[in-house]
Amino acid sequence: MTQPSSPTVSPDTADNTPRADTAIRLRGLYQAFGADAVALAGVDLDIPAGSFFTLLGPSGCGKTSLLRVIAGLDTPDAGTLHIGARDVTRVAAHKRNVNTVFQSYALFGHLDVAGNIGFGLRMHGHDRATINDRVQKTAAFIQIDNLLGRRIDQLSGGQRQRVALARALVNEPDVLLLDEPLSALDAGLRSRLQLELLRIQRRLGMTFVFVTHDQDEAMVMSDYVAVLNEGRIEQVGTPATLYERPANPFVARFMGHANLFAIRARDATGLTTDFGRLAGEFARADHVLIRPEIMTIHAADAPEVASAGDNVIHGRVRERLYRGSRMEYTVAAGETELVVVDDNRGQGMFEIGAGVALVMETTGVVTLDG
Amino acid sequence: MTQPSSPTVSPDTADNTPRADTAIRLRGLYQAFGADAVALAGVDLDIPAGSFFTLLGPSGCGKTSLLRVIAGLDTPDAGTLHIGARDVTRVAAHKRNVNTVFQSYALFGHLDVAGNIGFGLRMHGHDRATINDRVQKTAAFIQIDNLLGRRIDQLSGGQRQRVALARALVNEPDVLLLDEPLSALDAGLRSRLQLELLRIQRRLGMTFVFVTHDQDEAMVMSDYVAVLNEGRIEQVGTPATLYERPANPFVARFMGHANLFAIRARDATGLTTDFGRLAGEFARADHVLIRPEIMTIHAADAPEVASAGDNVIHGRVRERLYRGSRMEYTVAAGETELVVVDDNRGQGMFEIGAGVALVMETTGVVTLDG
Amino acid sequence: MADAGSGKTGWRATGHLLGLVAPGVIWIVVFLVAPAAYLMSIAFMTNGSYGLPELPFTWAAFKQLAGYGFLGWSPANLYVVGRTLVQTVLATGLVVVIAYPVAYYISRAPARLRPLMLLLVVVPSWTNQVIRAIGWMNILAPGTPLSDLAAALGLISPHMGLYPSQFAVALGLVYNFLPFMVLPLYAVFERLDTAQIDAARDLGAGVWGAFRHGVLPQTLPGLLAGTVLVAIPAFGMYVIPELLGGGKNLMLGSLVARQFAAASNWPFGAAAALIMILATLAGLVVLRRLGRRLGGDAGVML
Amino acid sequence: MKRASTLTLGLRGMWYALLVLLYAPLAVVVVYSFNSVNSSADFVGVSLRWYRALFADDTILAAAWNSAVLALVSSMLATAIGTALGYGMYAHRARRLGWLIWLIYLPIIMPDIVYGIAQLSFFSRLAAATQIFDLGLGTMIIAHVSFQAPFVALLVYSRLVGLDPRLFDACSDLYANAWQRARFFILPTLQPAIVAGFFLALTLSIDDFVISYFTSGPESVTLPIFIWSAIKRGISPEINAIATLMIGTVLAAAAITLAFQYVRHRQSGE
Amino acid sequence: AGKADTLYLFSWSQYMDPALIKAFEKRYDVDVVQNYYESMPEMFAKLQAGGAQQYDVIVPSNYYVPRLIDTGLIQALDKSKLGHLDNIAERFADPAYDSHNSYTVPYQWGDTGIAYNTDKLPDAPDSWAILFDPAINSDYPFALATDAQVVFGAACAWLGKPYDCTGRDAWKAAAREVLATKARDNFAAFNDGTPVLRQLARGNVAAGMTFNGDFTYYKSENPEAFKNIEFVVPKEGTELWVDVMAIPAKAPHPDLAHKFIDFLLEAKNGAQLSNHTYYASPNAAARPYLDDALTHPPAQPTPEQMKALHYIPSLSGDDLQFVQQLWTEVQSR
Ligand SMILES: Nc1ncnc2c1ncn2[C@@H]1O[C@H](COP(=O)(O)OP(=O)(O)OP(=O)(O)O)[C@@H](O)[C@H]1O
Ligand SMILES: Nc1ncnc2c1ncn2[C@@H]1O[C@H](COP(=O)(O)OP(=O)(O)OP(=O)(O)O)[C@@H](O)[C@H]1O
Ligand SMILES: NCCCCN
Ligand SMILES: [Mg+2]
Ligand SMILES: [Mg+2]
Repeated sequence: MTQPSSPTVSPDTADNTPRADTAIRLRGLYQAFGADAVALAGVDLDIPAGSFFTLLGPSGCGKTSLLRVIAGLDTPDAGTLHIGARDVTRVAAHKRNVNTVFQSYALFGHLDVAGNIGFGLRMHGHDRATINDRVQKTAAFIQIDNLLGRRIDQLSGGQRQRVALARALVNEPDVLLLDEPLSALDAGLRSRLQLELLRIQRRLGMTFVFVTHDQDEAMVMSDYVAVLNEGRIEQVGTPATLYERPANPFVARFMGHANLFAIRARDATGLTTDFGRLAGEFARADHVLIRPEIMTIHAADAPEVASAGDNVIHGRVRERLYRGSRMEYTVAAGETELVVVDDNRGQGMFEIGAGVALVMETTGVVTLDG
Repeated sequence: MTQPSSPTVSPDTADNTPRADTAIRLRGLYQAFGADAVALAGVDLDIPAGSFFTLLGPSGCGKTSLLRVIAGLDTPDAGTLHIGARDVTRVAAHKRNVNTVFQSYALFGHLDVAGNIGFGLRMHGHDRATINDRVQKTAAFIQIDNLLGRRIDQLSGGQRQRVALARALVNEPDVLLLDEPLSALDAGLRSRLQLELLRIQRRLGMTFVFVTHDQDEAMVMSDYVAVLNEGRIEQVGTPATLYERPANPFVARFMGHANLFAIRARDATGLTTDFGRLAGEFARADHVLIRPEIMTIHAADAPEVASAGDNVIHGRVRERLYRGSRMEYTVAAGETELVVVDDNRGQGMFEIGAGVALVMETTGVVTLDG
Repeated sequence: MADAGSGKTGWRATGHLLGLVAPGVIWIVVFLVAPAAYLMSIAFMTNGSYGLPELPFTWAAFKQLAGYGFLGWSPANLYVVGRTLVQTVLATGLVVVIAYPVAYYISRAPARLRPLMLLLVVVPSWTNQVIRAIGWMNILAPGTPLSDLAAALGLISPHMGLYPSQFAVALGLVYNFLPFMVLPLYAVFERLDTAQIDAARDLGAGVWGAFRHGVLPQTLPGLLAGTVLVAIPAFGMYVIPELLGGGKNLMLGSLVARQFAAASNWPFGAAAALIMILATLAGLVVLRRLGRRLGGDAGVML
Repeated sequence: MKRASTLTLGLRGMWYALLVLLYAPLAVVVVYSFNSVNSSADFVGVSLRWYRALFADDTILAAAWNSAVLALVSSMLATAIGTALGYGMYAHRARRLGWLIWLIYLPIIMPDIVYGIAQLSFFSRLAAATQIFDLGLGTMIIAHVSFQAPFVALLVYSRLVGLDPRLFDACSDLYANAWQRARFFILPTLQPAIVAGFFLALTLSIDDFVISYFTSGPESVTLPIFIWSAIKRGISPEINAIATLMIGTVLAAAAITLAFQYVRHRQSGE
Repeated sequence: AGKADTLYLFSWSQYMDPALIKAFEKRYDVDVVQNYYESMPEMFAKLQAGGAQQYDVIVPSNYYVPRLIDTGLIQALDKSKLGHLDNIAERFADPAYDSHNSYTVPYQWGDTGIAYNTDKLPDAPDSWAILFDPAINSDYPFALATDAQVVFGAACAWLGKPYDCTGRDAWKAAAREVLATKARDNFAAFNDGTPVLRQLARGNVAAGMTFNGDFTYYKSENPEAFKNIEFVVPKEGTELWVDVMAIPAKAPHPDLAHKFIDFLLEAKNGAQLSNHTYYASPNAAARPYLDDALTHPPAQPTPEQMKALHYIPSLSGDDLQFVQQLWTEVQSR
């Protein structure tokens, strides 16, 4: 569990740089629902203030449970939780300065848009004028001020998402929690709203804790990502760290790497794997990870292959998928298969069954344990 | 409306090569629901036997209407329809040798899996032994023979899809129609089932008419794609043809090209566009299309830029998205923006606001009318 | 305050639960379960010389119910049960036959007309059941056009009316319960998946096959819910047989009522009531089972 | 689609036939209430004499008053009790409350006649012993509430089950304490179900005859009981007149309901 | 409303002069609430089911008095509160059903006969044949009463036995006769005496069992509708009844109840009652004030008819159970 020192993705403008302090500090969080449903199995985590922080993991890994503990909707069985400097482990939800954007938004159907956005202020007993004013300002910021009089069922999915966001933001919480706010949307809307969410976070400089099970989404949006698995944190880091230096096979597979192989043997000159030998000097490890981008595909008898030196893998095209801008080949080599991507920059294609050679830059090869 | 002479993607094995004859011939199909809802506005189409043929288009363009006419579930207002050599325009659905896999599968909840698969055979009056036998064989082929006794509500989405497929295939139709059979599934399952469907089609050599509104899906799966728009066919061709040589801006945009620009002026040495000039000899046309893959991104002062010659576009990074294997940049140039993709092969990244140069291979630039 | 979403329990949660449900539970237990239990206990008491229950406990009332009385064995009670069952089945069947196409028709009507159409079906049941019976008494009495027509057709003897009669009872039951079948059927028709009809046709089914496999199975949950709402109250119906039947061919409800409201034999009446409840429960269990077997989700049924 | 027209025609015919079936009995009641003679075979002339008789009769006016009191009081009580019951069942649905459902189904499935007689025998015994459960408006209200409340509870419960459970979390997350949650979320959200429950209770009360009949006392005659005993005394046009007034009230209620539905529909927009 | 007290009167329908109620209300500044029944079994059931503590005055017929006393449903009268007891005619002073009028005071008396439509049944004899003989009425709807003993008595008389027949064989024979009659096509319904008159007027039935006074009352009220309706006292014998006033055991206002009974015992009030209902009065002192109509048939049967009139026997125990089972049987088949 490495905690990175600085984000790799820089923010939009200078004054919104993530603050150095910690917004949320979790220690030894444990939560179980009955004997065999352990949702959180001891979570330690520091979430830097002002960052876009993502909890990523497969379904049932404990993402929602963690978020609910932070929001105060559930009390953990063990462990402590600080928001800023304050220990809020036993503080009720409605007394925490944290707000949530729920998965399907959980907007109040009996209130109009303005009523929804102003709900938190109303509960805090603000007067009508203040509420109207702040609702108006927040709505304008999120660009939904023209919708304030609408009923919830008159809104589109994207509009609802914005209302849910405004309803949380208007309270100026220390931390905004977002539980898969995009998972119910179709692909087009989803990628538009990803961008919008990111821009809003950048402009406000507020800490966002974002939950998703989609690694692509996590990568596009986050300053930091924590990968969860079975109630534990597998790795924390920037998207690039997770993609390029996964700490273990679980993270590697979850980040979409198909070419992960157990190392059978290792000696001074290289490794033996399922697809054959790999020459070079590698650290002692269990697995080797070869990202598709570090390989190029060539005809078996192409001149580049001869000049490429040691690290060439020979194989046969088993399958190929045309994806417009690129072609995805599945190549059978040794006892296994590798996936390699070729961009369609005018060169020819390889037929299924054709013999090919994959040329690899050894510097891009990653070894990992676990 | 060009009809390609041969598929570019070759099939798995020799004997499943698409047959040269035409499975379905549509002429002048017209269908309206009331005065202003014209679903099919005159469709002429030949679907080659044995091909995986996809109808692609935005919602409401008439895909389902066309499929229903082929299935015989609706009768067209005008036009003719041949399946093989037979004119079936006025033949009732249950007398056509065509079967459909419906969007949400439309499985019969009151029958178990075996009952569903055997339904068509039962309606055709086959005896029990024949039905059992053929259901068993088809189920084995689709690898759901272990599910035969299950109730439909005990199946997962992917299993349902296979049952729906088996229910249609067991009748050995001349043509199998599939109406967005994958659109209800989540991304992971979807791409697995895409492959599976493709393999089944290849093994059977049957004509598949597949409907989708997802260009990625269409590209991955199809021998030929027909792009529909407002009840008309905009273009028919192989995926590569559509992607690389779209017939008009509608097709280009629908195939996911962001870099499409109107041509302002044209002279002997090049074109003037929104982002600036483009040198080279181009045919007279309205639009120019620059696919992201034909550009490479460089620092404004990089040596490659100086040596690249004329076709260099200077701009400034406006936005960038980290996608693991690649980085997607939006670059502001002239009065517009271009999208360019850089694969993450170890080189550095460009910060937002950085000045960059896009180097282009002019041979990849496409011009089009409309 | 217990969390509406959480499954955690504790003393405060228990207090919260009791605060909410206790009034309702106590009300029903004290004012319905206790009376019902008392009534059931009456069934096992001795009939006093003027019809009131007395100790000791005996089976006498059930013996009488089984047909054993001062006259030896008599099938009279079987007549009553048989008549009640026939009327129930007949009325339910007729209601289905009428409600099924009507519910379908409403579900296919333009969306803005549907609330009006449903309301038109339901409104008569907002009046009191006694008033609905009066209407039929007016229409079916001797000398009315309908009665004269029936007499002319030879369906009834001349000078007689269609009311009072078993026919009037059946008609009254159908009229009374029609809305209770239309509503659940409408609900299933409204979300009918027409793709299943297409699928059946696509797979070679003709009109009947498309209905049998594409429509009927989808509507079964509504059909069963409607049957529960119609058959069970029809089986226990009192007002309509009493008013439209002329009191000459008793049904179970009247048989029970008379033991308390006229003939005075409380234990016998209570025993008959017990049988009614058991028959109702049995019917409900059977229908629920059937519903589950036929794939309706549990929520559809009562 | 083009061939379905015979089917459509048949269905339309059936629909109109059904309307005749549904409304003919009511129409006949209305028409005969204006008949100047007491006969169901002949309609001799139009007259208001039965209405005059009606408004002159104290008993009928008292019965109308009793009906209104019974319906309104029982419906309000049942709505309060049923709403609490439905919400309690929902809020604690994680517990084993299956038995509660049977308690709620019991009044729904119990035949009216058994229901009424059970309460008659019970209350009359209780009254003989305690003098407090004398049959009358009180016992009628008690009886009505006992069968109305379960329906209200089911309506409220099904409304709650249809809600996103995260809405409750959203309340806490937006700083509402338990009371604020009840006041600003639960009650307003349940309002349509509560209103519907109240009207359902009202219709059930108005439709009931049997249970009222067996739990009524000398001074608690309601319109249906009055009409029933009038029928037992031989049907008369006066009864048609009372019935006509009740039908008129119901039709007015229906019109109002419909107007509300359309207004709501319009508000929710297309 | 607003009055000092309320008297709950539970009586046959169409059996009271509203003016008398008004007078009583006025004299004692009370309200009178009336409830009605159409038959003795109905009254008895209501009384058993809580009525005994809700009504102040009831008006049962002679044959139900012993069982009301037996079951403790009525209380002994406090004769000190009944100043006009002496007005009762001698014939009614010590009746068999209630010796020395310890529990009851006679109200009115009359007989049960047949009313029928002379247009539809022009040849009707003064006999139960109107109801029981298909040859007399083969086509027109007709009704029987709902009280077992009333109907069985009629069947007994028709079968040649006395109207007040007793014994299981007699009752079984009567039940068979009723069953056979019920099975006839033109049997319409079981209707009580007062309601059946309205059914007759409306044309719903052509014949039914009813009471002499009610018949006369309706006929005089509405001569047009009743012009074709006649009343006969069957020659085979029929019921003579005396209706009496009694106070339920737990009547809420026994004092007022006594006042009410005594009020009706007053000569003029007794006469006013009979003048209104057309039933004979058991009140000797009332005689001078009675209308002429009450001195001849049908209100006052001829001496010859008198001979054929019988009280219905008071039953209890197994005999009562037997008759009731038989009656349930008749209605169930
Ligand atoms: N109220 C509960 N009762 C019992 N088990 C629960 C409860 N809430 C969560 N769990 C269990 O705890 C584990 C973690 O659940 P959680 O909802 O946190 O997962 P998640 O990562 O949010 O999954 P998803 O992506 O599907 O939303 C799961 O195994 C789940 O079944
Ligand atoms: N039964 C119908 N009645 C009226 N209009 C219809 C009907 N069926 C289709 N249409 C109209 O015809 C046009 C084409 O519809 P169709 O269902 O074929 O589109 P589609 O391409 O399948 O869209 P989608 O991707 O949303 O399924 C649409 O404008 C639609 O509204
Ligand atoms: N209407 C009064 C009838 C009395 C019979 N005993
Ligand atoms: Mg979750
Ligand atoms: Mg479609």
